Amino acid sequence: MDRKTARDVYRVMRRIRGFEERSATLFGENKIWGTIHSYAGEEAIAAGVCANLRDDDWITSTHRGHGHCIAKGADLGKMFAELLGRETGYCRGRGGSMHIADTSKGNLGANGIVGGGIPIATGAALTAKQLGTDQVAVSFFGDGAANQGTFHESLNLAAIWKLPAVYVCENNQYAESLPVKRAFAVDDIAVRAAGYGMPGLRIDGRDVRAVYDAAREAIARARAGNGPTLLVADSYRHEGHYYGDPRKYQSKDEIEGWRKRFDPLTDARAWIVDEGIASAADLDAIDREVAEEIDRAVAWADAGPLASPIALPGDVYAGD
Amino acid sequence: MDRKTARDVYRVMRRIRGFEERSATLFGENKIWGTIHSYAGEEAIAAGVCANLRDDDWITSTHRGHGHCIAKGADLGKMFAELLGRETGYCRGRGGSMHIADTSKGNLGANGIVGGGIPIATGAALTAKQLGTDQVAVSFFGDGAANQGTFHESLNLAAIWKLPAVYVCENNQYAESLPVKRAFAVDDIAVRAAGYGMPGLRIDGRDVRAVYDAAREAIARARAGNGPTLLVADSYRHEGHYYGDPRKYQSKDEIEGWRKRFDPLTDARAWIVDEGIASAADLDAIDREVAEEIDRAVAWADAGPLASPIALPGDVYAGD
Amino acid sequence: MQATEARAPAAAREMFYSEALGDALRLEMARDERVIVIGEDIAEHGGAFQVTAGLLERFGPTRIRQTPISEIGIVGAAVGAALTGLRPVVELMYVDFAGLAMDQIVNQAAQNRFMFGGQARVPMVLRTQGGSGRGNAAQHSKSLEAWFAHVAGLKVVMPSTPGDAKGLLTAAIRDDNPVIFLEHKLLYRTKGPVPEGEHLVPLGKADVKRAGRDLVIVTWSREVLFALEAAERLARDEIEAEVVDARTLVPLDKETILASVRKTHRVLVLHEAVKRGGYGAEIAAMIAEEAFDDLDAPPRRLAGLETPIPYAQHLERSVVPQVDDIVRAAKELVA
Amino acid sequence: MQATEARAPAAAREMFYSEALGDALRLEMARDERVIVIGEDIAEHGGAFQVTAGLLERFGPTRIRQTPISEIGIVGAAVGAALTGLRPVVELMYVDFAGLAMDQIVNQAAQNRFMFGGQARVPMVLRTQGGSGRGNAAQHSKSLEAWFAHVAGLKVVMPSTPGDAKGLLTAAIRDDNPVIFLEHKLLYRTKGPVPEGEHLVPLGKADVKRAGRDLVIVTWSREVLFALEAAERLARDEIEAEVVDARTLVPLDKETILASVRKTHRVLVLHEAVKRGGYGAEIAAMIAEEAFDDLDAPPRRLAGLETPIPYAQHLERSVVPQVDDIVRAAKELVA
Ligand SMILES: Cc1ncc(C[n+]2csc(CCOP(=O)(O)OP(=O)(O)O)c2C)c(N)n1
Ligand SMILES: Cc1ncc(C[n+]2csc(CCOP(=O)(O)OP(=O)(O)O)c2C)c(N)n1
Ligand SMILES: [Mg+2]
Ligand SMILES: [Mg+2]
Repeated sequence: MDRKTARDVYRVMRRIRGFEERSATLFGENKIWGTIHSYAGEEAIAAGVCANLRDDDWITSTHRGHGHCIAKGADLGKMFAELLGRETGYCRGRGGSMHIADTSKGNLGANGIVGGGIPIATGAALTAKQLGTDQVAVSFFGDGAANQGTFHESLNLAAIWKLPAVYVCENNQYAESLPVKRAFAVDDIAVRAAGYGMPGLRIDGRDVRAVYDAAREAIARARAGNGPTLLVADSYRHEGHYYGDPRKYQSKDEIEGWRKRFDPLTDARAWIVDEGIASAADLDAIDREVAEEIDRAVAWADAGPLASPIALPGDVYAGD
Repeated sequence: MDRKTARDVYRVMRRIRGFEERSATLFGENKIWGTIHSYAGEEAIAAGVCANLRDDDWITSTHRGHGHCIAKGADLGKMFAELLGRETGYCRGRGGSMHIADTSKGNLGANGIVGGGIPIATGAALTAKQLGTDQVAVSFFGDGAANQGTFHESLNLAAIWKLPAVYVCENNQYAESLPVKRAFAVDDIAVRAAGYGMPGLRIDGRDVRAVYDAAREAIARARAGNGPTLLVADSYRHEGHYYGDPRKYQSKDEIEGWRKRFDPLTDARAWIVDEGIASAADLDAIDREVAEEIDRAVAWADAGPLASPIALPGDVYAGD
Repeated sequence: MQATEARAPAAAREMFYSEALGDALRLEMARDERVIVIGEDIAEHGGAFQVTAGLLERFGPTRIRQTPISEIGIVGAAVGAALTGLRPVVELMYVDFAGLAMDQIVNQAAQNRFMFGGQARVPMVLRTQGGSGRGNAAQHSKSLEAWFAHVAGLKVVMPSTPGDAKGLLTAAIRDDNPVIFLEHKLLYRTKGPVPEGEHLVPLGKADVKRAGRDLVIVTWSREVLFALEAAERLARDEIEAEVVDARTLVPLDKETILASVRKTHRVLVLHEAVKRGGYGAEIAAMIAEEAFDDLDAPPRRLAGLETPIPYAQHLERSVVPQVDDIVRAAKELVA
Repeated sequence: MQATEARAPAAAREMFYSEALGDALRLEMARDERVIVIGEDIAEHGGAFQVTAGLLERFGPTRIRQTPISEIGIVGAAVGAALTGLRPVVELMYVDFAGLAMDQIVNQAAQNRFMFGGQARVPMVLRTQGGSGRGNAAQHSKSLEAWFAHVAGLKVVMPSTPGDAKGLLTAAIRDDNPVIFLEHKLLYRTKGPVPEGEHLVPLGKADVKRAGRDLVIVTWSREVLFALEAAERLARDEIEAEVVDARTLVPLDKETILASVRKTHRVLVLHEAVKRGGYGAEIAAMIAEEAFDDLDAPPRRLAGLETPIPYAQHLERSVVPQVDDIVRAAKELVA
């Protein structure tokens, strides 16, 4: 990873963390409706993967989608506006957190169905192959999603068709309250790749460099027409499954221990400073800029008009 | 395999072959309605596996289900009666070929949904485990079914719960017109077992001894509480996908070559005679007995009354 | 099934709808070891809506069997378990996820008995919840009873009160058929009297939740509460609405519904699900067919707009019938 | 969409329904390279019902993309492809398998546009076939239009003639929404005139297939043929039945249906699907609601019995409406 990229991914990770922290606050203030799922702790995955993508590459995301959206270049104001139910939000208040999409940046949407985005990314990769472009499609999904039928069927299709797809499994140790240890009889989810005849790689999802390098190779491979790859990134979510999760299934010790041990931002700060890519003060400056950006974004979002009434059939059907 | 078992499995295979041949004739005479799928060529798999099962063990079967049904001990008369739409058929004419079940022998039914039986066998295995019996559930399914989501989800559940289940994939080289080579990017479907943390074994589905031995071990393992196994039996279907299939996707040479090369009955005859387990004349006698049994079964079926009218709600709902 | 209708027995206790359901599960599990619960997040977490809270401690992890996210695998395993001697209760977290498991529900569970010529029973309950009102948006807010009700071989239950929830769930667990048991996410935290101990409400019996002479509102699930509220408001204008809670959509209690129609001569069929092809159409068509001459006005439907459920709170409310909408429709109907 | 209704153009050719569908696919694939066909058995074999016969040779294996058996994977891939610039036509071999893919159809394809606030289009067609009559039994004979018609975001088409099949499939492929295109297994080998070259029948237009004054039979798919046959028999008894082929269930052409009801004052809604919760309920309820005073008799439904489809031929016929049943119901209705 070059120096500029290092600073860029740090900024992306900070934007994600900041977005999640502010969302938590807004949620606590009852300004956000519904349910939101924090990506805090997993920033290195989205940031490291998307740093290798172009605007015209596609991603599909999950219920825990804010991080992917930001890493793919979304505007924070439009994201907050969506959470606040504004007409100026990405989905005009119709979608909310679990459906934020930004097709202008190739983000085909967060998805409330666990595993629901995997076939969709596969289809996007099919488009690229069919039309002979060199676009790539990346599907982000959780460890839980890796036990869905859609995972199996999609990886097989991508493998036999040699599609330009990369499957990124974010193993954050839990699917809601179910620990991975109880959901799998294998230690390494990446071994499943062999069943489809594609490369599978387990990576450290805390280390954005490791993610970046693995993703770079997988994306290059896809772009060159050499088929799909499965990446499995070990990770940990700092928060509960959703804001408000009582986390009865975790001990305080576990939570605190992991949180400290497993913070991609702390980790990135350390090596960026260590390797002289930027000073602590430089990074602090980034942090401040991001904090200001978030303030501005929230203010902009808050000033937007409420989502307009549903218009039928136009809101539902195209061209009608 | 002991000598008695050898003769028994030979008889079972002959019964299956005879049943399929007679079904073809009846179908050609327009006596059988709907669609039937011949198991000819794959007899060694059902016979070899079911020789290790007790009447109170369960199986789930497929659209190509006659062989499993017979190997699990079904009465040929009731099977023919079902194909002929008689009240005396296993399903009282309501199910037909694709739904023949014989719960008295643990056969939970043929299944018209590719992959549909896999979770059901998994559930049967769960019953055994839950009630603390030592019953085992075996799911038969095709290579095509191994690309269904149900395969993936079920194998994972069985593995994490250590269920007494055995998954038997019959790789007969095709899913309808699609050759396995185009459906998988791996040569050996059994490698998928590793992704679930269960043993996976590829076996020669022509050789009933190989099937028997592998199944014996897998079933014993399941019965002992040591969890599930995936067996993948290489095989070939002698007939088209269904009676009447124009087989445009296969060359004459391929069909004739495989058929000769791959006949579990010829194969079994050879080693049974070679090893002095039975003489050719003994086997001829079995063949004759089976032929007579089939004649009797068809005659009995044909004499049965037509299926009685649908009674509602009683035919659909229990206890109503 | 021996079911005894116990409307207001001696000992009743105020409970949340979620607790009443948990109570039914607890009692049935204690009564019959073949009853097990299978689903996501049902163990330590107690279920997404806390219905199974406490059951893990009581019955242990094999009978409260928490699963990975594998909807078709889980439902299919329940079918197999039901075929072989268990009486599984599956918790599907949101009815919206039924699309993943529909094959096992319809092609297997609903049809096995019929296809096997009567050789099998599939005594299982699929508990799930639907409906809007929590900002969960289009993939977590649907009302899909119409899908299930159209499938021969399924029974379909939608309780509106804690008491009914307990009684109907008990009856569903004891039924030898696959029962789709549809809860509503906004009912879990409603309270009501619930008979203690064994309590059965038989499947296939509607309940007149309020008597009235001017029109009948036929409805179910959360809209029952809205209808009762609307009826109070209408009463102030001297319009007396009868409210029939269908409770069980399959089998449907036509008699109770038709009796109310014959009494009031005007009917409003009300539900949250999308109107187009909703189960209200079945009820309205049935009434039009069987009580045409008793009707003084066209049978009217009030139901969800033809749109996925939007996220924002004000939008969400705008697409499914609210109390105001019911009052307005009722007034038009009796005008 | 610019659609021109071409009822009887100069150049028409007798074709099978299956060929007419193939013709539409061939023309649309030649016209627009973004149109691809995805499905099982569609290549060398030409599709389970021979609709895609010859297309592999013409367009090659990437545009006639034969898949493994992975229904949700395939349908989901089509959704992703549609979102990103292709116009996929999926062939789902039997509508009964929709239960495997329903999540992608409903939670993704139907809702994406809405959920994304209009950012996306999902121009895809899901072609499949249903219905009984070939002894394929309960897992290969269902009629499931009611499921799809209930889903906001889908369009639903069910052609009964070769000409309509071609014209409606062309319109469906050019539509920017997910269209569920439901064929009938016993229509593939029926013949009729089909306009050559480009032929569009707009979605949302019913077709009066026979004029009559005494009652109107509203129906679709294979039952249109039965209704026409019944009408001929009724005519011998001087009962003139109008037959309206709904053709598109969503959007529904209410105007044409209501016009026929206002003219004949009696209506029989007819379909093969299970009556309970069938789409006939929607149409009957709509008529009861909007044309109550025009009706001289209750709106009547004739539809499939509440049972899975049995295997044996005599049983199979006994559970879905046959010509005799229609004649009988019509006579009762006008009596
Ligand atoms: C099909 C489906 N099943 C269940 C759920 C409920 N649910 C939402 S998130 C979640 C856990 C997902 O786990 P994982 O895939 O590991 O993602 P994570 O939340 O850990 O990021 C579950 C079960 C859902 N949304 N969709
Ligand atoms: C879910 C589903 N998809 C498609 C079909 C149509 N179909 C019937 S058999 C078959 C091929 C099955 O292949 P395989 O599993 O290898 O079994 P085989 O026929 O070779 O024994 C297909 C596609 C079906 N019955 N069910
Ligand atoms: Mg996770
Ligand atoms: Mg095969």
